[in-house]
Amino acid sequence: ADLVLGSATEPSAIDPQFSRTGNNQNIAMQIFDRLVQTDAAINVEPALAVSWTNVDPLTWHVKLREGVKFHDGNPLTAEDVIFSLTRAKDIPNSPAPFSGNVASIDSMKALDNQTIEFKTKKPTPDFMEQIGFVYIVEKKVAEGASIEDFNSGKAAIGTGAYRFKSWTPGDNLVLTRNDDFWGKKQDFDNVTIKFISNDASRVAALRSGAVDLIDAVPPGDVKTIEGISGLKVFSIASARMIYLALDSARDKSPFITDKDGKPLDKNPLKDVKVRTALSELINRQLIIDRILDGSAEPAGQLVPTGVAGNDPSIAAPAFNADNAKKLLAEAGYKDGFGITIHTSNDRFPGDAEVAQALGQMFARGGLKVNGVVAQPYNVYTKGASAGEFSAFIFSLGNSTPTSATGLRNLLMTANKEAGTGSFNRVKYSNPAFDEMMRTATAEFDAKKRVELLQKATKAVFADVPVIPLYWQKVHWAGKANLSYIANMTEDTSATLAGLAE
Amino acid sequence: MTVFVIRRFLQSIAVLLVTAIIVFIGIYAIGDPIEMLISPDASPAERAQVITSLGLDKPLWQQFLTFAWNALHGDLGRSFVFNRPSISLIFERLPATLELTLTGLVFALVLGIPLGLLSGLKPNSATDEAIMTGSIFGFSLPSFWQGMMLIMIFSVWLGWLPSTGRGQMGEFLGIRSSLFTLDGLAHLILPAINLSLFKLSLVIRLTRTGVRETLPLDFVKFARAKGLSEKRIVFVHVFKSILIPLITVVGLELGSMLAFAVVTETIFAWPGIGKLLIDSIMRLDRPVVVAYLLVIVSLFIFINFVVDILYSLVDPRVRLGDAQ
Amino acid sequence: MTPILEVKNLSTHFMTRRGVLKAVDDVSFAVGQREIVGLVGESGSGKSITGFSVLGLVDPPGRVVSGQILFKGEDLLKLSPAAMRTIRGKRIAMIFQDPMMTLNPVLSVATQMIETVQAHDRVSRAEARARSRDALGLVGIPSPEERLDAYPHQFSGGMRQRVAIAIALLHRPDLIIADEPTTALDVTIQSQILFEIKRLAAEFAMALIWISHDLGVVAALADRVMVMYAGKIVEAGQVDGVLTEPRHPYTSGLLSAVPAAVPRGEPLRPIPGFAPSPLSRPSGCAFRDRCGRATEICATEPMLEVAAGREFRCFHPHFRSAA
Amino acid sequence: MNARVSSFRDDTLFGRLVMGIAESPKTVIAAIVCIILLFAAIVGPYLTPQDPYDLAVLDILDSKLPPGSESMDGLIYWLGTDGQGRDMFSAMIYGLRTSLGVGVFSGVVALVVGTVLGLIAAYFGGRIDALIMRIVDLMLGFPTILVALMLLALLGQGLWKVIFALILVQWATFARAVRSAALVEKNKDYVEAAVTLGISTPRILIGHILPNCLPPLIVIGTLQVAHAISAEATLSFLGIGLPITEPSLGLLIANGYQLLMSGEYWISVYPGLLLLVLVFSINMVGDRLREVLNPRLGER
Amino acid sequence: MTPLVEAIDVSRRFSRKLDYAEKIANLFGAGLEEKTVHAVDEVDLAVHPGEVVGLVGESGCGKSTLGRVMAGIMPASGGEVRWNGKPLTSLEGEEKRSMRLSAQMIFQDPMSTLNPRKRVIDLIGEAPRVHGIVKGREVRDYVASLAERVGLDASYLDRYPHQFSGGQRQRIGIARALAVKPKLLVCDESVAALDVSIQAQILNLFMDLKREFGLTYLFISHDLGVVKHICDRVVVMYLGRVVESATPDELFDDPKHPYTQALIRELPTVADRHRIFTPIKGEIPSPLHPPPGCHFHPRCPKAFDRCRVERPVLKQNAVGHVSACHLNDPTASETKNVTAEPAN
Ligand SMILES: Nc1ncnc2c1ncn2[C@@H]1O[C@H](COP(=O)(O)OP(=O)(O)OP(=O)(O)O)[C@@H](O)[C@H]1O
Ligand SMILES: Nc1ncnc2c1ncn2[C@@H]1O[C@H](COP(=O)(O)OP(=O)(O)OP(=O)(O)O)[C@@H](O)[C@H]1O
Ligand SMILES: [Mg+2]
Ligand SMILES: [Mg+2]
Repeated sequence: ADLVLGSATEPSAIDPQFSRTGNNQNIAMQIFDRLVQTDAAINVEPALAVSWTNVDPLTWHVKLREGVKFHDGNPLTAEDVIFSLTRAKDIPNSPAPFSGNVASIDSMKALDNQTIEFKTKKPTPDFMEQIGFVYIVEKKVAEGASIEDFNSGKAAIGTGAYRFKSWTPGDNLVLTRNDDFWGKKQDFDNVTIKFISNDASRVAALRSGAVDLIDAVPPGDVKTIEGISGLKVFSIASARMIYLALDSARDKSPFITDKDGKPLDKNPLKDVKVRTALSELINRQLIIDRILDGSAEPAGQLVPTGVAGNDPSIAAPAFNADNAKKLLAEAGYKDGFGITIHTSNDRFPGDAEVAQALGQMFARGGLKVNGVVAQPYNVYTKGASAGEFSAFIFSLGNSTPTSATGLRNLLMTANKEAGTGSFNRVKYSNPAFDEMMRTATAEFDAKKRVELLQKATKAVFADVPVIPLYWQKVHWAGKANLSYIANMTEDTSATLAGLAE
Repeated sequence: MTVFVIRRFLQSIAVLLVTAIIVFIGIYAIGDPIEMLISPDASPAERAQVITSLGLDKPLWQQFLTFAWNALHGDLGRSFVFNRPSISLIFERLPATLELTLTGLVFALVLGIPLGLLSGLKPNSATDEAIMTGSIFGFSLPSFWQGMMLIMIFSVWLGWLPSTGRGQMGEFLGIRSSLFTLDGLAHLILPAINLSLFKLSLVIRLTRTGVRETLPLDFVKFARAKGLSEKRIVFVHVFKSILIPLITVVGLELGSMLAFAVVTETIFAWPGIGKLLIDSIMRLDRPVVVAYLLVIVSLFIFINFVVDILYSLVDPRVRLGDAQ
Repeated sequence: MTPILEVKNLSTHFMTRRGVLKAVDDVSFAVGQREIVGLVGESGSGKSITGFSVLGLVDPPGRVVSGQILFKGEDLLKLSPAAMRTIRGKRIAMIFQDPMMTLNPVLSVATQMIETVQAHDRVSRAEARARSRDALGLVGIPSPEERLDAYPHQFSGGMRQRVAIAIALLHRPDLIIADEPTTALDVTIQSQILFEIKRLAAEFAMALIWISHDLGVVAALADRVMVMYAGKIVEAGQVDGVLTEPRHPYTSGLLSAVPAAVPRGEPLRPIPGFAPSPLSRPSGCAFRDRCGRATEICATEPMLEVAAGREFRCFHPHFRSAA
Repeated sequence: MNARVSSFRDDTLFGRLVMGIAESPKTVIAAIVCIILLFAAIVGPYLTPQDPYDLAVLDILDSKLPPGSESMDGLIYWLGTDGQGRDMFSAMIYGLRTSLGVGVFSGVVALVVGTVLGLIAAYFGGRIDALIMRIVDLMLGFPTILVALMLLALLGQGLWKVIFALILVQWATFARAVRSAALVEKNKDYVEAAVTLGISTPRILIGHILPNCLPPLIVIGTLQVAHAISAEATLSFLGIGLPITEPSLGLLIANGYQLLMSGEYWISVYPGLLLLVLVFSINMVGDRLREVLNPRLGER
Repeated sequence: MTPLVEAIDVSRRFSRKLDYAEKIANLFGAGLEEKTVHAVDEVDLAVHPGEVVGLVGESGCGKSTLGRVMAGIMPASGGEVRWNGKPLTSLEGEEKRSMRLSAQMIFQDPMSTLNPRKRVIDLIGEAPRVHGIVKGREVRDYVASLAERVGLDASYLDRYPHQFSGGQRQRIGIARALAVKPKLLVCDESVAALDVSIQAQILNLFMDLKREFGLTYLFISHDLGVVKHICDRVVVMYLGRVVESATPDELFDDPKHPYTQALIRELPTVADRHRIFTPIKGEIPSPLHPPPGCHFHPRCPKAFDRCRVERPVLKQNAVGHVSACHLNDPTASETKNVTAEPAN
């Protein structure tokens, strides 16, 4: 059988190490493999590596899978892996390099054809989660190959479930089944991935039968598609948290005014009571039902249930207008204050609508909403990063097996040298939390690490560093005779599709 | 001649220079490419690495000078996103857009001129009313809406025509194009219609107006007095007189169709430069945007150059160098 | 002699917003074979419109409202458009008054001539071109072969006029309606054209309606002359008669207005007063306000009097004794 | 004599226009529709049951209600509500205001600017022509989206910025169209006659040449108004147009069009119809004006 | 006395420059060349205040062009035009504007010089209004009175040009020129399209204006009868050059140049009925390739060898009578009988 897949995104290159962004990885994961991979709930599974052991805090032994062959028939060797991991950090002009993934490697040595010994610069408990996600290319082929060689297919030789056949940028990518694949045999002989970025067009393409399966189904269309016989929707709540960031660190905030719209020289958002109040003014379920057509789960922390680091004891804050008003009054803002909500409008489904709904809810809660400003992401991020906004909506997708990376990037104090807080746009700083995170990430024992992360999560969200809104649900839709593994990492890949029994 | 070409050429260089400067400043003003490129969980170190490797750490003027110097040597830079020469990205996709645009334009002309003539020759008749009313639909609704309707009607409900992508390509005289296969043509129809509806209305209306304005002129009467057939009067005497506005508009519209095929290409997932452009703008892929604009502006300059030549061919009174 | 063109009671009116403008009002005349008829008269009296009416080329809002136009016995007003087309340019040709506006500015002279040839005769382009060139030569355009490819605006007014004449001559029609064709020409060229026209008219048995203000030209060229005033023909007859012994006071007024009628430098003697506005013409003789001989009776419509080859509409005509 | 003169006093240009429109019944209807819509746009805020721009009066509980539904507080939504619970009728009247403002204003300003520059380019030729036309080349090459985005980034969001962006991208079209027509006209003898009479160049350009360039200009102009309205819609659709809390007709259409297929037709269809009617009547009137302005055609 | 306007050695060439397309064609060897028409070729002509100078000549010989150049509408390509003794090119500002208004032209082709989208009231009234000759409210009366003078009914003022007959249009042109109260009127075939009565009326008007306001005329016409009647001096042009100039009496009684002689011979009059025309034989030369020597020689019955090579200069034959013909050159007169070709 053949599969025609309509995808919202398209890759910028076939070289799997060129860019770490999702659109490239979606393609790479079908042609290439990594040492480890994740399942639908982002749990680590062995892939090209079958086992790994931590000999001492600085030494790791990784055992490769036997009998794995590249598409050109050559067997996978330790040399290929070492080459790939070396290559990962010096891809010229890579916009999103894998260099962070291999940054902790001090040295690599092939113990035999199937075993590699790694030395790290410092103890790295999540070492496998770092190097494990780098795609492995064949040394003989990739050495000296240019990006064009990959794009044309000459160097696009991997160990993955599908072989690369052709790529017409902007139009489609064609794959054929790799019959020598080490893993589960794929159901499809040929796979064509059509790039259809417009949501409505993608849905129309499915409905007209031009494609068999589509990704990123707009929430508003889910019901309609479900109602069409012969079509089916595959959904999952992803690990992407949508949140409202609050400018809580500065003494004055640009878009905070008094009731009359005059700038306020105090910043109410510094007060945790105010932040809690804002959070409680939001009726998350209502937003989910009305704006997102049910396509989300209310969130009260970074990662959803099922992802390591989630603390089941933290519930999504309940809508409680009375308490919120009380809190506001306690903080000295009985009559509220003026606020402007900023948002992107092309980043994730419903971003602008959600912002408006938040505006409505704040207004009902007694705040003066001076405006809801929606901008395209490219303009928006600049303002957001530059601290030009007071309250703004962002999302953070967690694609790693634990919440550690997300917490580190989003909530730890911004510090270039330490590499923490790289997306901490509001410059939130909580030394106690930082310390808890440091201990957690240094912990080798997996179970303990998760517990420490939960503790840190609990501590930090009590301070409302950002207001978590919901975890977005993602949907795929396809013909009824297909199956698809909906996954939290939002991957679209033919390897996840199959013929339904 | 040489003087003229040199003059135009120098002017064009100036225009292109200004274009490049505007884009540089514009993109700089819009946002930071790094934010758009970097993966969501990148570390500060990775970030710094990317900034240096793309040369974004240098001051803007320095980036511009580097660009200008390379441009002089025929290198318009490499795409941030694709890491490929931006010019080759553009030329790779230009054929698809050209194919779409030219088909749309031909469609607009082949249908628009006869309809315009028909309605201009029989003003206020039922035919005229029908054509004029119909043509209003061509431009009163935004084209993304029209495009969606076309897809809904012809692909989803009727199932007659494919709605996405470019279809199979055939080769003819060494040119690869989807015009040469049935499947390719089928894929082309809807987007071409979508793209041409506005121009179609414009052509109809301009033609009609031209006819209405020209018919009462004395030379038409004289042509009648010579016993010319109505056909010749309409197709030679009247038609040639209305060519100037038509040529202008066709020139303008050819360019703007090329430049603004964005919406159509997005909706119909047509792998052309419009789509590339909007993606590049949205991702702030400056080298591609600059190269694209340089190409399109050059194209406009060229089209306008051709249009100027056509003026003097069509109307001998234009550009008559009368003083010595 | 059977007339080649016979116009009976022709009226052409313009339905303007401000009322009906009777540009041609109950006009009857006939043109015999090979006959050259001069048509003179007040500017704005309807001479051109009469010509257009014959060819069925009156622009809206104008319309031939009544009458008959018999060309070789056939009523042109009843012909189908297709049949009319075979007559226009081929059997009846017209030379328009305003030479700049009659040639299409965006087509070369060659195109405009060749198409005229080919509209009626199945001939090759080369032959059509040769004929066009000969016609241009006939009207005295220097180096016709070269000038053929020029565009109208590259010609002087007189040359354009000659091109228009050449186009009319292309098919050697039975009748040419020439609307002031030589006004823009100098006398030497005019002579040449008049000479050629006269020769061609004789040679190809063409009849001619020659609309002109130049009484001298009409006198020299025409066999018969008709005088129009305010939409009506007020006098008609042999040239010798009308121009020597005018019956109608308007005709005599015209004759005494020519510069030659007074000594050099003296004030000329125009007819006093104005022609009435064609929208609000008084009933009766339209000339009566300007006429020294007018009496009460002129308020009624004067009948056409026909006597000895002369026709006129006047209650008080000049006679030899009276002049 | 004077009596006769004064009896034609009604025959002014304005009189002609009014008469010309009055003579064609369908144009009368179109003109009336135009006026009604204009009126609705102007007094909109007093007509609507709801202020659709005020977030405090909206309620998402009322979102996507079909036409005729009753709101929580008893108001009937005759045309339904949009995704934010806005009364569609109110939103459309407000949106009409914005769309008309954007379309007509940007169209008219672009027309004026483009016309003046086009005339100047054609009339003076040479360097001035080259300069203006090269700027035109440049402007034509710049995609609306990029211009709008740059302005958004430089000036921030808002109605005037969108209008400004649309003016920037539209004037070049007019300039080029006018220039082409004026190139033909300027060689005509009446221009020479006017020069002889010592009439100043601006007067010749505006008073003599321009009227003869009008026919294609009116066609392009009326179309361009429609185009500006949809361009604004497209910009809003792409997220670089007007503030989302103050939707224009185009934005309403854009917001609703994805929902068309899921049966929530009213969010897109009603504003679409209104836009259609608006553009339709503007064009009817424009077409008629052009005919009336031509002395050879108007006299009927 | 300084002439009101004076042309000194004025030339006007029209070169049809090749356009791009033709130039590109030439790159492929099309061999198109630039064509130059010498519409006016080294002409000297002075017009004194209050004088009526008639300009006659063959069609296409450059009369309109000379008229335009002298009225300051068209720049000369060679030589100099002086207005009240001052070179036109040296005039600036207010002086230039007032000169511009003082020299008016009535164009040959009435329809094309009337803006088709303006009504008569505006066509005539615009210039006086913008120049402050009349005030806004009085324009209509002013225009009406002008219209009346040229014999147009005041009820026509709100009409558009295409609604007029040829003669009526011509009168609009006349009224328009008169409206700015000029000093010099260049009348290009201004009365040709008029019936004789109106023509008489207009000519009377011209003469009245001359008498009342000292108006000066350059009167271009084919109608020798009219020229003879109103002009103080007649200038005959042939193919861009002046070939003869004299008072009407002199000229009509004793034309010196063979072309003038032909003109006068061919002049039709009412008295001459059914005449046989005897056109001048010979090829009419093209202004693109003017013949060498005397331009008239190919058509001249009396041409001889010298005429084919040497350009005759204007020589005085009598007081105020000049002509450019080798026959009138005393040195050549002996040879003339010898070499004169048999008249054909
Ligand atoms: N299109 C028109 N609309 C209204 N009236 C018109 C139109 N064309 C001509 N007329 C009027 O019809 C009358 C006759 O015009 P016509 O052109 O026949 O005059 P004419 O005798 O040829 O005059 P001339 O010798 O000046 O050319 C004039 O009063 C003129 O104003
Ligand atoms: N704009 C122009 N471009 C090229 N040639 C021109 C132009 N205007 C006039 N000519 C040429 O210049 C010559 C003189 O033209 P002009 O109009 O002055 O003649 P004219 O004496 O007025 O003739 P007519 O009596 O026929 O009006 C002609 O050969 C004409 O072809
Ligand atoms: Mg006439
Ligand atoms: Mg002339």
